[in-house]
Amino acid sequence: MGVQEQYPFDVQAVRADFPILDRLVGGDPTTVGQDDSDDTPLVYLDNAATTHTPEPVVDAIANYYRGYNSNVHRGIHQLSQEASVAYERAHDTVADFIGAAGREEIVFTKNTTEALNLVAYAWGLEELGPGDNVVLSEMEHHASLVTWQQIGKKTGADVRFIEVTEDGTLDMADAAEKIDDDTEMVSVVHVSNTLGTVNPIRELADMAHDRDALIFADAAQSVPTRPVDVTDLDVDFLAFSGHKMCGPTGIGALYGREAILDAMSPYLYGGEMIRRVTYEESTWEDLPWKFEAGTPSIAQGIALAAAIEYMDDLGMERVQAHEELLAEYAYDRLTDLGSVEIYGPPGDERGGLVAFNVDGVHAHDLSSILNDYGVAVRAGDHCTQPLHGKLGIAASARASFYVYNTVEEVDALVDAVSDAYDLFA
Amino acid sequence: MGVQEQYPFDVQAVRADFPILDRLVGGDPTTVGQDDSDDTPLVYLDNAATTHTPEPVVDAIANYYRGYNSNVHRGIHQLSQEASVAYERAHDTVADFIGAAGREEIVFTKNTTEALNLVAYAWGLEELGPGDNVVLSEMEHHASLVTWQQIGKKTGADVRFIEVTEDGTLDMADAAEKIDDDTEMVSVVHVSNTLGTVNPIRELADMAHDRDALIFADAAQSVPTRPVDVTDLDVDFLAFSGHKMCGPTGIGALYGREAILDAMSPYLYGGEMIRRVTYEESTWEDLPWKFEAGTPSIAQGIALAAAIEYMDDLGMERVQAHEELLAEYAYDRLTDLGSVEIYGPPGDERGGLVAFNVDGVHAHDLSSILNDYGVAVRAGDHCTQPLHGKLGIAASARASFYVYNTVEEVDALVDAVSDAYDLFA
Amino acid sequence: MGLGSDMYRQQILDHYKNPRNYGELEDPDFTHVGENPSCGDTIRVDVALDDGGETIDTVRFSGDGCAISMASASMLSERLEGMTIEELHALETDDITEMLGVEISPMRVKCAVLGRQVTQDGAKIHRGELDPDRIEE
Amino acid sequence: MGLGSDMYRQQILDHYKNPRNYGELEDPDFTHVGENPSCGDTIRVDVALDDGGETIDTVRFSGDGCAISMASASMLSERLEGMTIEELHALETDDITEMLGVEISPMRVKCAVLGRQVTQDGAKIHRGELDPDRIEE
Ligand SMILES: Cc1ncc(COP(=O)(O)O)c(C=O)c1O
Ligand SMILES: Cc1ncc(COP(=O)(O)O)c(C=O)c1O
Repeated sequence: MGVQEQYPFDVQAVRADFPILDRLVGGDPTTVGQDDSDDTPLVYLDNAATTHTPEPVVDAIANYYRGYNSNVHRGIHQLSQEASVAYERAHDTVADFIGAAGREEIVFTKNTTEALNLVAYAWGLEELGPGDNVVLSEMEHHASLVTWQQIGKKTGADVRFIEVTEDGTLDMADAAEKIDDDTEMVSVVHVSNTLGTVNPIRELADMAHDRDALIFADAAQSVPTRPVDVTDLDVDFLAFSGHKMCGPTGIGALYGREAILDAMSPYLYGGEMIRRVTYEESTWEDLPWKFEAGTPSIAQGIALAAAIEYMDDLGMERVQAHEELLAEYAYDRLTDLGSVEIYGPPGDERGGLVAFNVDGVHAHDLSSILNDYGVAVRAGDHCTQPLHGKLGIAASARASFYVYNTVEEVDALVDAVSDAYDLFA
Repeated sequence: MGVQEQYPFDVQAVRADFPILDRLVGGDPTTVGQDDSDDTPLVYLDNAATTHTPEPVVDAIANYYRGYNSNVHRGIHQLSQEASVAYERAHDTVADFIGAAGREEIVFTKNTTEALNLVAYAWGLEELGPGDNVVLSEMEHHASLVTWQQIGKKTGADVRFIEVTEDGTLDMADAAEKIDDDTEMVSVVHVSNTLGTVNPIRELADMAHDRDALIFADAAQSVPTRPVDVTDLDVDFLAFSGHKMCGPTGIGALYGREAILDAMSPYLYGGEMIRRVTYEESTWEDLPWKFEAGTPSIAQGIALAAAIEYMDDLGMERVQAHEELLAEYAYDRLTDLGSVEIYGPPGDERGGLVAFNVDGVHAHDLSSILNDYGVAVRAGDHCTQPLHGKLGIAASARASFYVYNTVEEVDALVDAVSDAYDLFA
Repeated sequence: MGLGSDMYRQQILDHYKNPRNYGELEDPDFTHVGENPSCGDTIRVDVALDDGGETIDTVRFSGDGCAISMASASMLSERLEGMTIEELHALETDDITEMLGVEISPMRVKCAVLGRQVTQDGAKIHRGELDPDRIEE
Repeated sequence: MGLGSDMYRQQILDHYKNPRNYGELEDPDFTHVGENPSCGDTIRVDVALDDGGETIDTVRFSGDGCAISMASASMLSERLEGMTIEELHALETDDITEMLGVEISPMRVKCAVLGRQVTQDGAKIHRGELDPDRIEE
């Protein structure tokens, strides 16, 4: 039986929702958008960086601007009412999707990075001090690693890193040691964007809570690719970005346990987040608006809800199955080439991405050559420079999959990798 | 000669670019988007809150998602190159539009509010302390008022307010007193979103610089409505929002003088803003990327550039003339009713908005009744609660104009106001 | 035409222009003030109890606000007299809009229920069931 | 097919696989190391001068990086010998891409010019015209 026959949904039908997948590339890279010099079909395998946007989501954006664009919250006129209803409901959609209690627990941010910074500033600067520690993992993305590192420097708190083992998983014995009575926060990536490792967040949450610490799950790579439930994971904070899950750029979400968000001081100040202001003093709005200062990303919030509906229709279990199918297939085929080193756990224990290097070919050269075959992969440090340092490499190439990718596209990747190897051999 | 004949451009042609202007309202306000129960033509006069989005801007967004959606900066593949070129060029477009030296001086933010907070956090927390003061005006929007007030509380710096005179302008004698040798920052709104006052930013900049203080112009209401040049104004920082000038929600820009931005520490931490990261230490990217952590609002940045091109085609002098024409006409007609109190300077000395109250009619009731006539105005405190307190009112109604508004729409407003007065008399 | 005109039917305007039970009580059993910050509406309610504190005897309200909040408080004040505290607490948003006899647009519901909220909060504080510092407005 | 295949023409691959002037000098007049953080490419250049310090006598380079940066450094090292310092500073990005004989895609330009940048910076530091702490990479 071909691998294709195991697809958990109709991948060709999904592809039809994404006009960008029909693009040709290969021509002048300084012309924005397809032009006459483009002649090679696109094989887009850079989904861990950003995913494409299906027509229903593009439509949600256009419908907003063409139909009921307005500022929210305070307006009595009808357009403002409609925009408010849609924008506020988008918070409910996110809450439902990840198993939060309600919109009070969902703060819209620019992206995962801002969500991490929000907690680091609003909670970290207040709560951390010398003697305290924050526990991360060695596979953190810069979004969490640099943020907590710098908040550590500002507050005097120690920042520690749970070690990554040879096989690319977290050393849980080391976790049990690093998380101690002085730990205030454990901030760990759910699915690594470099190794593809799926970390045991619930186990880490239990460890953190046993020590009265909080836990923040960086779910930038997990919420888009599998069912995620904040209650099951028992996390205090969790964050993800819309642009990695069929949504628009410029929107992300922070989940926070209501009691914790409630006790936190605001982060950004301005309109919409206040209750009463005098020249001397201010008081704050209810959750989640207390954390959403200024005119919010209204169209993007509404489009994020549309993206979630799109994903929900596919079904997150099926999305996960599809991711795993392609990851395992790619892992096996790349391994068979003999000339490829893959980082992280085996093919059947990882998220839908594969980071690797080819003998004798620098990752940047590889990516340039693959681009010539229409194959878009990311090459670089994937915002995990320290992890790359630990692996003893400066860069790697990464192929990452999403709901519209096919087995044939993985084949195209593997053929191109093989040709690149030959070119340099 | 009818006022219409003085239009500086073809307003009907402009209107054709905005399909939302053809909407009917008046039906069920909990249905999002037009439905069968909507039967009244929309008269949208809430432009100081947010403006509508012309087709070329909606198209710029859709073209991005359908044609070259990709993460920026680090990608070698073609889509990433195209997205990077477009996103980076958008910074140049903004720089050109406001007379900045180049993209190094333009940081994209979520909105004006975030731009103010960025400077308050990254500059204010470092530079301010007891004995220092920050000088605002009594007509500041909460975005600047609450932000500096809270940074003042965190740092011990004094926050002072230049008084607003009876006629709604700044008391410049008071400014000369409040700005003193201990002043580190003067942060003043360029065009007041409540009074319509156009403040003498250049004069304030000279006062600030004479005392070695910096000046931040809140240009949320000025950049959308008139020519603004940071070199002429001689400001150190300036901020505005895309959604108030035909652009999308979720994007704003901070201008900062290069030498000052360069000396500032970063604000948000994460990917794209770093150069080198180890587990212990990080160094930062060049300007402006140092201040743009995480995946940026790519589609929104590109669409902001499209909005600027749209405005530039109309010509900002002409946009200003159109604003002034409608403001003066509305001021005169509302004054003629006899039952209306308008706040701020006379009709021929203000930006394109009029905030007012009608004898015997609460602003919220007025807005509800106007909505019934299809007329969308804002009612409330317009994020200037302290100024409303000074004016001795809890709320006001505000009609604000943009490039697609007409004299007939002002007439519709005035007729509805007159009916509302009669209803309550 | 939408909700707006409906919202200002004769009865509402009448109660707004001629509020019933407007004023203060000399010796109330409880007094409470609340506001709706998004409107700037403020309402004070004075209540005198009867029947060992179980029934509402007299109500006076005062304050400043939009027609919806003022008319609603005025109409409510007439209903409240003779009601038990239990019945007061059972009053839901739907009961208020039914009392007003008009559809209330979503952004104005907070105005419509302000009088009820202030009275309920006042009663709870009087009985020690609510900490005045913990009121969500 | 686009730039990629072009970019790896025989000459580039040859210089990458068999870099000329690869190594270090025992007693260079100046040595400088630079990197392209977005790639992780690092290049060290050792230069011996002649003619009272005005002309480049010998060049060696070493380091680690992609084919574009390594081949470019290798080809440049051959060109540099005999050049004056003034000529070195006159080298522009276009001169480098012309030397490479292939079109360089925009995201790879930084790789292509790394060797030139390191040599120019090294020469400026040697003459006291550049503060090593103020280098923009
Ligand atoms: C004068 C002024 N400053 C700041 C802002 C805040 O803008 P935003 O909500 O886009 O951050 C506004 C608009 O609400 C404004 O009118
Ligand atoms: C694991 C992980 N965390 C955080 C981020 C940052 O996401 P964003 O750039 O959307 O803020 C990413 C993606 O780049 C990621 O893969």
